[in-house]
Amino acid sequence: MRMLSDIPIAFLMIAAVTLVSAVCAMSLRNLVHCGLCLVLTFVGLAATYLHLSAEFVGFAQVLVYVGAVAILIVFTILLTRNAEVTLSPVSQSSLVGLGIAIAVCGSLVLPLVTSPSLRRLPAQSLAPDAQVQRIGEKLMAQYVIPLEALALVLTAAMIGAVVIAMRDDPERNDPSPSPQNQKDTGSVSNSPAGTALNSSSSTSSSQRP
Amino acid sequence: METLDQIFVLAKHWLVARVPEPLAWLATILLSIGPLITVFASCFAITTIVERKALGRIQNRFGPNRVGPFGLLQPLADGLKMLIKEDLVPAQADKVVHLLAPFALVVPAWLTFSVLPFGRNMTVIDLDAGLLFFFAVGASSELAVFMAGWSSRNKYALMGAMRGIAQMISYEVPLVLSTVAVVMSVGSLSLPSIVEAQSAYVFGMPTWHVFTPWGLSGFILFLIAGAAEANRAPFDLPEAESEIIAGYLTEYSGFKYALFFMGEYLGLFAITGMGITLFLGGWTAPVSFLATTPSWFWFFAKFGAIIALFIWVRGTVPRLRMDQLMKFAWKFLVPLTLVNLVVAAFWHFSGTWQFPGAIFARWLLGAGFIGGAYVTLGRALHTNQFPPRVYAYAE
Amino acid sequence: MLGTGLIQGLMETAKNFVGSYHDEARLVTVQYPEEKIPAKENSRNFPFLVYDGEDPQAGLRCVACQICEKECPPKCIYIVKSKDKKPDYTGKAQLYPATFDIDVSVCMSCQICVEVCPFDAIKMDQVFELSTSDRFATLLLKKTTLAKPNAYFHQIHPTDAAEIDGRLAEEKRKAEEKAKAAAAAKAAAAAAATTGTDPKAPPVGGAAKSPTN
Amino acid sequence: MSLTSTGAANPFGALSANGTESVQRFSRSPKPDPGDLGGELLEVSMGPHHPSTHGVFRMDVVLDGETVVKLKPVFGYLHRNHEKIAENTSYLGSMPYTDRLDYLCSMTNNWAYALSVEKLAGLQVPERAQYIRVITAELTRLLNHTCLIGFLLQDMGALGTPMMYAFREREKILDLFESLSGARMMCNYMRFGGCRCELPKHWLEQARQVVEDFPHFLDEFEALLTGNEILLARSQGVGVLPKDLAINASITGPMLRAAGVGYDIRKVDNYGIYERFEFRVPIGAHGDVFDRYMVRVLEMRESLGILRKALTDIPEGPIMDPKSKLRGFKPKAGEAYGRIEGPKGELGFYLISDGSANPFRYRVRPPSLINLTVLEDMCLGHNVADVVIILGSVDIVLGEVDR
Amino acid sequence: MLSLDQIKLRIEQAVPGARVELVPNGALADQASLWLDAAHAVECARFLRETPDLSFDYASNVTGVDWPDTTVKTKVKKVVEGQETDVEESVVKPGFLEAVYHLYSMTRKHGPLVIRLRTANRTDSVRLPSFTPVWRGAEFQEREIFDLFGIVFDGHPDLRRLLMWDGFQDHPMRKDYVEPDDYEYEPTPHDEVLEKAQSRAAKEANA
Repeated sequence: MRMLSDIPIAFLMIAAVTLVSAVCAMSLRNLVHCGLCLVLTFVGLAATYLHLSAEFVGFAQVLVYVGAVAILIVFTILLTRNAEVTLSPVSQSSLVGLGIAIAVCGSLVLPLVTSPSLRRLPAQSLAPDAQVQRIGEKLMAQYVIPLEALALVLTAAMIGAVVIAMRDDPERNDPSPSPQNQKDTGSVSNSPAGTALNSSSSTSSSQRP
Repeated sequence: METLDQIFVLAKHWLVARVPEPLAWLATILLSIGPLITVFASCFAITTIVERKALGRIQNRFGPNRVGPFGLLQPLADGLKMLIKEDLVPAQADKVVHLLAPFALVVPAWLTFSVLPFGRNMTVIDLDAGLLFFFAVGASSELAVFMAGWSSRNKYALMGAMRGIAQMISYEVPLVLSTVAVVMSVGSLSLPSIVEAQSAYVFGMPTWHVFTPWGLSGFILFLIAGAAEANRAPFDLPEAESEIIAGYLTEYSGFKYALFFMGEYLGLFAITGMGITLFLGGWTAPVSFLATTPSWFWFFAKFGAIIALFIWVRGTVPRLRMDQLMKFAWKFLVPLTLVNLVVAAFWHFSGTWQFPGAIFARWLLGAGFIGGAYVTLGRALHTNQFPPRVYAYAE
Repeated sequence: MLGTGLIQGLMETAKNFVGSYHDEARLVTVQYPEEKIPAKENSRNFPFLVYDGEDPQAGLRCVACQICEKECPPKCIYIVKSKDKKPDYTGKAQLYPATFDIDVSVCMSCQICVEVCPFDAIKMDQVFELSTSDRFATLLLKKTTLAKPNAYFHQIHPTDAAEIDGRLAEEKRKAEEKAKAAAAAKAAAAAAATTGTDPKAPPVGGAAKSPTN
Repeated sequence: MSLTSTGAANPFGALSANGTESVQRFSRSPKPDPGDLGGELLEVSMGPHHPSTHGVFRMDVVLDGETVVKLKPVFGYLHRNHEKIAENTSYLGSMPYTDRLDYLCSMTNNWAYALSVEKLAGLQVPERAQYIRVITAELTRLLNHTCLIGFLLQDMGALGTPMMYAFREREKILDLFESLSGARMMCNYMRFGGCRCELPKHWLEQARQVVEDFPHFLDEFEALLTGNEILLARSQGVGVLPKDLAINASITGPMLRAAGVGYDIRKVDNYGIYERFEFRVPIGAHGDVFDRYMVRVLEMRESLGILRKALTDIPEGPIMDPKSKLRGFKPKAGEAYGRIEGPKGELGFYLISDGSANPFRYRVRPPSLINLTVLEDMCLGHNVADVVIILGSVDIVLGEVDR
Repeated sequence: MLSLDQIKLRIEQAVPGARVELVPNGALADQASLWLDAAHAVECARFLRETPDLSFDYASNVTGVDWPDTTVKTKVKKVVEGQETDVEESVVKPGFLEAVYHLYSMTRKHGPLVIRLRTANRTDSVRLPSFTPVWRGAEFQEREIFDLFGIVFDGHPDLRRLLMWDGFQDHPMRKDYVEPDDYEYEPTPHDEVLEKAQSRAAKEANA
């Protein structure tokens, strides 16, 4: 067991999978495949957390990113017109993009490298530190205000989503254009069976040339 | 009795001790996973035959009774048939995703069993955040459904996948919320400690969570949401045969279909095992004088009872419609689980009440609150207010 | 209240579940190859040809009148008339079917051939285990397969068979009387004329057989 | 059974409150509005081997999400030109073919055809045969309605339990038919001017036993279904058929009565001897799937009343008109339309005779087909799941739809 | 219900110019029918539907009938070679297609009223007005007539084949329809189909 943890084979494997799938997520043609690779990236990240004995964060990563975010992404892709993108993978602005990517990466890596935490000795035992109960206590005591603020933002976002979704309904059910439609297309509009007949015949007439 | 209770644990230790030291870790892993897979795979086989026979009896038929004595070898025959069947993949299908989908369902389903305590000291990995692990892994089954539905290039499969994902996401909320009450009351996400918390006896009766107002309603809510999560009737819309053929399974055949089939049953078993662990005292015996009987026996006895309940319900009810399903989740189950949380908190804090008859007062208040919410929310579901109908006769 | 109807339904299915173990009326399945429901007297499946006496071909009641062939709605009967004649049960010389085929893969068991047959020669069988692996050859029943004794007819449709036997016996009796009368008259005429040298024997006797049973 | 039957309130509500609203919902302009989030429409071909189209029936459905915006039924997969076959065969030869129209209800098919030919040829049906016809027709109605409810629940996703119960009871009626006519489904029992054969011994007692047991079964069936919240939620407010449209579209049978029109040919035409029986015609007020279900249940209870009376009153006597003949049946030139209240609606046969042995024109008025006229109207704005149960509640048999 | 003569009179009063003819029925006196002329048929139909005391709101059975050309042999007295003799002369009576509607009233519970429409011939002039705008119940049945008999209904909202497939050419319910040889393509024990096909092929080869 010691040998395994001495040589970070596991870490290297996880990292490789994560990176490769991340690259695939960017470069594959098929959007759904991209989405699925992204899922793999998330899983790899979760595995990294687990490897660092951060159980809770790892599971939370899976639950939130694989269980919710990734599903949302693929669901969105599913509902779009075409999953196959015909654009060339390298566009004109790729150089600009590369520059931005390097800049972002640098700004993330630099503080990490200069961080004093790297020079700190690893704790004797990592597990007790990451205990769920302690996370909970910290969240509910020390970080209660950020937590509540986050909750508020998310609630606001949810209400916003609901409002957007609701506005769709009255437009769709707007009855005002339908009588016109019936008169315009109903070739048998003088039929006497009432509105229901009229509207149905409009459906059948609408598909005739 | 003690030995019988721990017989599997002792056997494992005995076997591991026989293995050379450098390979002991491998032996431990294999001896944990092997029995798990064997036991639940046979549970799957037994459940299929029992379900078919029980449904047959419910429908006044015999059910399968030709293969082997009383038809008990039917699962073997079915399995063999599935194995040797031609594996059809649609020409337009995304073949890689189509192939991976069943595995994406079955592997997480197996993983969920690793945190369930099947008996005293019988948990494969006692994770500190076991409950979280359970839901995290369980959530990835949605992905499998999506992969199956999308890769098949079939409209029915796509509709099935859309239904499936929407349903699973929606029902995950009440499912998790109903377990939060337990976590609140126990104060741990570790499943063995949740069972331990229910293992005491008062006057010879167990202190299972289901014997509290919030526990009872939580248990029922958990079962309902769990049935939806596992695509069981009346929430089997993603595979609604009469509407969308077989949903996301439409283009699957042979062994891949069998894997899917197994994955779904494993999901049901996982939900059942979790329900038992959280609310029915896990492996604890139902009365104190039986406490010395093997713990794993009680786990599987409860397991069988819950599965029977699922079969019974499946034999009785028709299927809901998609919008009704959603409405039921968001307008009924979620509010009710939230109310349940409040009641659980009330129960927790009123535990200190000392006056005579306190237990009745607590019960009355808790049950009244939940019952009131149930009736109110049930009424609120009558959005269109169809009155009871009276039928007239002509002339 | 929400859920009461569901619980009522669950009780109903539970009742049926338990009932299927002890209540005959609830578990109606018959385990087919081992058990069989006794055929009802009126049951019909495919037609067969009735013969009287011992010889299946000689005793066929069918006179190849081809009415059934004409009336058969799906046209599954195929008859070729014989070139010669043979006497029937009343002793009258009749044609007989040289070929009589029924294609039971076409037959729809409607019983119209039975109804229109003026000679009570074709009747409905109750055999239904006729499945074969060959659609064409084995399901085309020939005259030899179709011919079944009157005793068999009695066995499967006793009421019908008894009535028909009675009628046939009556007809035969009448025919015999008539033949006798004719013979007597002829003899009388011959005697009166005393010129006849070779009065033909009336076609009584011969292959005419009384119906068995 | 009390005078009225009630269903509990709908706990889930429906997608749309009534049919008109759903129709309006459809008739939005084909071009998407700028604010409209509606995506691509999905065209799905439901059938011809979809599990719940009751045979080889196809619906070309256009879906917006899961909402139906267009539905075109496609027929003819089981077309065998029954009418042409009948014009090339004798009058009698068509009788067994009528069994195969609506293969659940061969007795009523027989009766409708026999009735038309009797009108054409001016034959009288003896009293006893009339009673037998009523008994077999009402038994057929029981059989058809129980099976239909079973199928409907199957479409609703009830895993066959109601269907198996229905089939268990159907079995008893089929046994009666077998001992009477020799065949369970393809009875071919009635003849022009009467019935083919006399009732077997003890048949009336057996039939009485079946009729006595049936209410018990119906009670059980209703306990399982009528109060079931899921059934109520699924069926109430779904597939509403307005009264005017129902009349105008020539809808007949339980579907028409569920829409609130009390038109029952047994009452209107008084064919056979129906004027001797007291029975009521249940009508629905909403015209939705639940009403169609309940009207059928109530109709079965009325049929039981007719059966009880018929089984006690049946007289002795001949069962065939002596004038009728099997061979060489040639009615004089002319035409006749005869119709009966079949379990699925008005089943009529229109015959033109030119004096020969074969009908010059033979026409079946198929209630199953004509009741499908309004399928699209009922389905628009509803879900795919609703389409299936609406089709189930129409009660079609493809043998009759396609002929 | 009014008698057919009365209804005929009422229609003629209500719809000016309409030609209504009574067609007797040899078998069933009370099911005689009215023959409406195609030009005014829809108006007449609407009148029948909307007049309160008639209110034929229910078109029960709608069907087609094919009356093929008939050869009527009549004996005509002719002077042949100065002698008056009876000469048989065959006159071809042109056939026609017919649409028959059986109307009932659901509100007044009477019926049937049988009305017929006739085309001019069976070949090129086969158009009739559609009653679907008046009675929706005629929709599928008129489609079926169009399919099986080949009557084209003007004003039908969705006139497509109903039972046969779209690419099908002929009208199978017509009396002169010839079924194709490969009607039953599987060998039957008596090989009738094969013989038929061979004889047909031989005939075609000769021609």
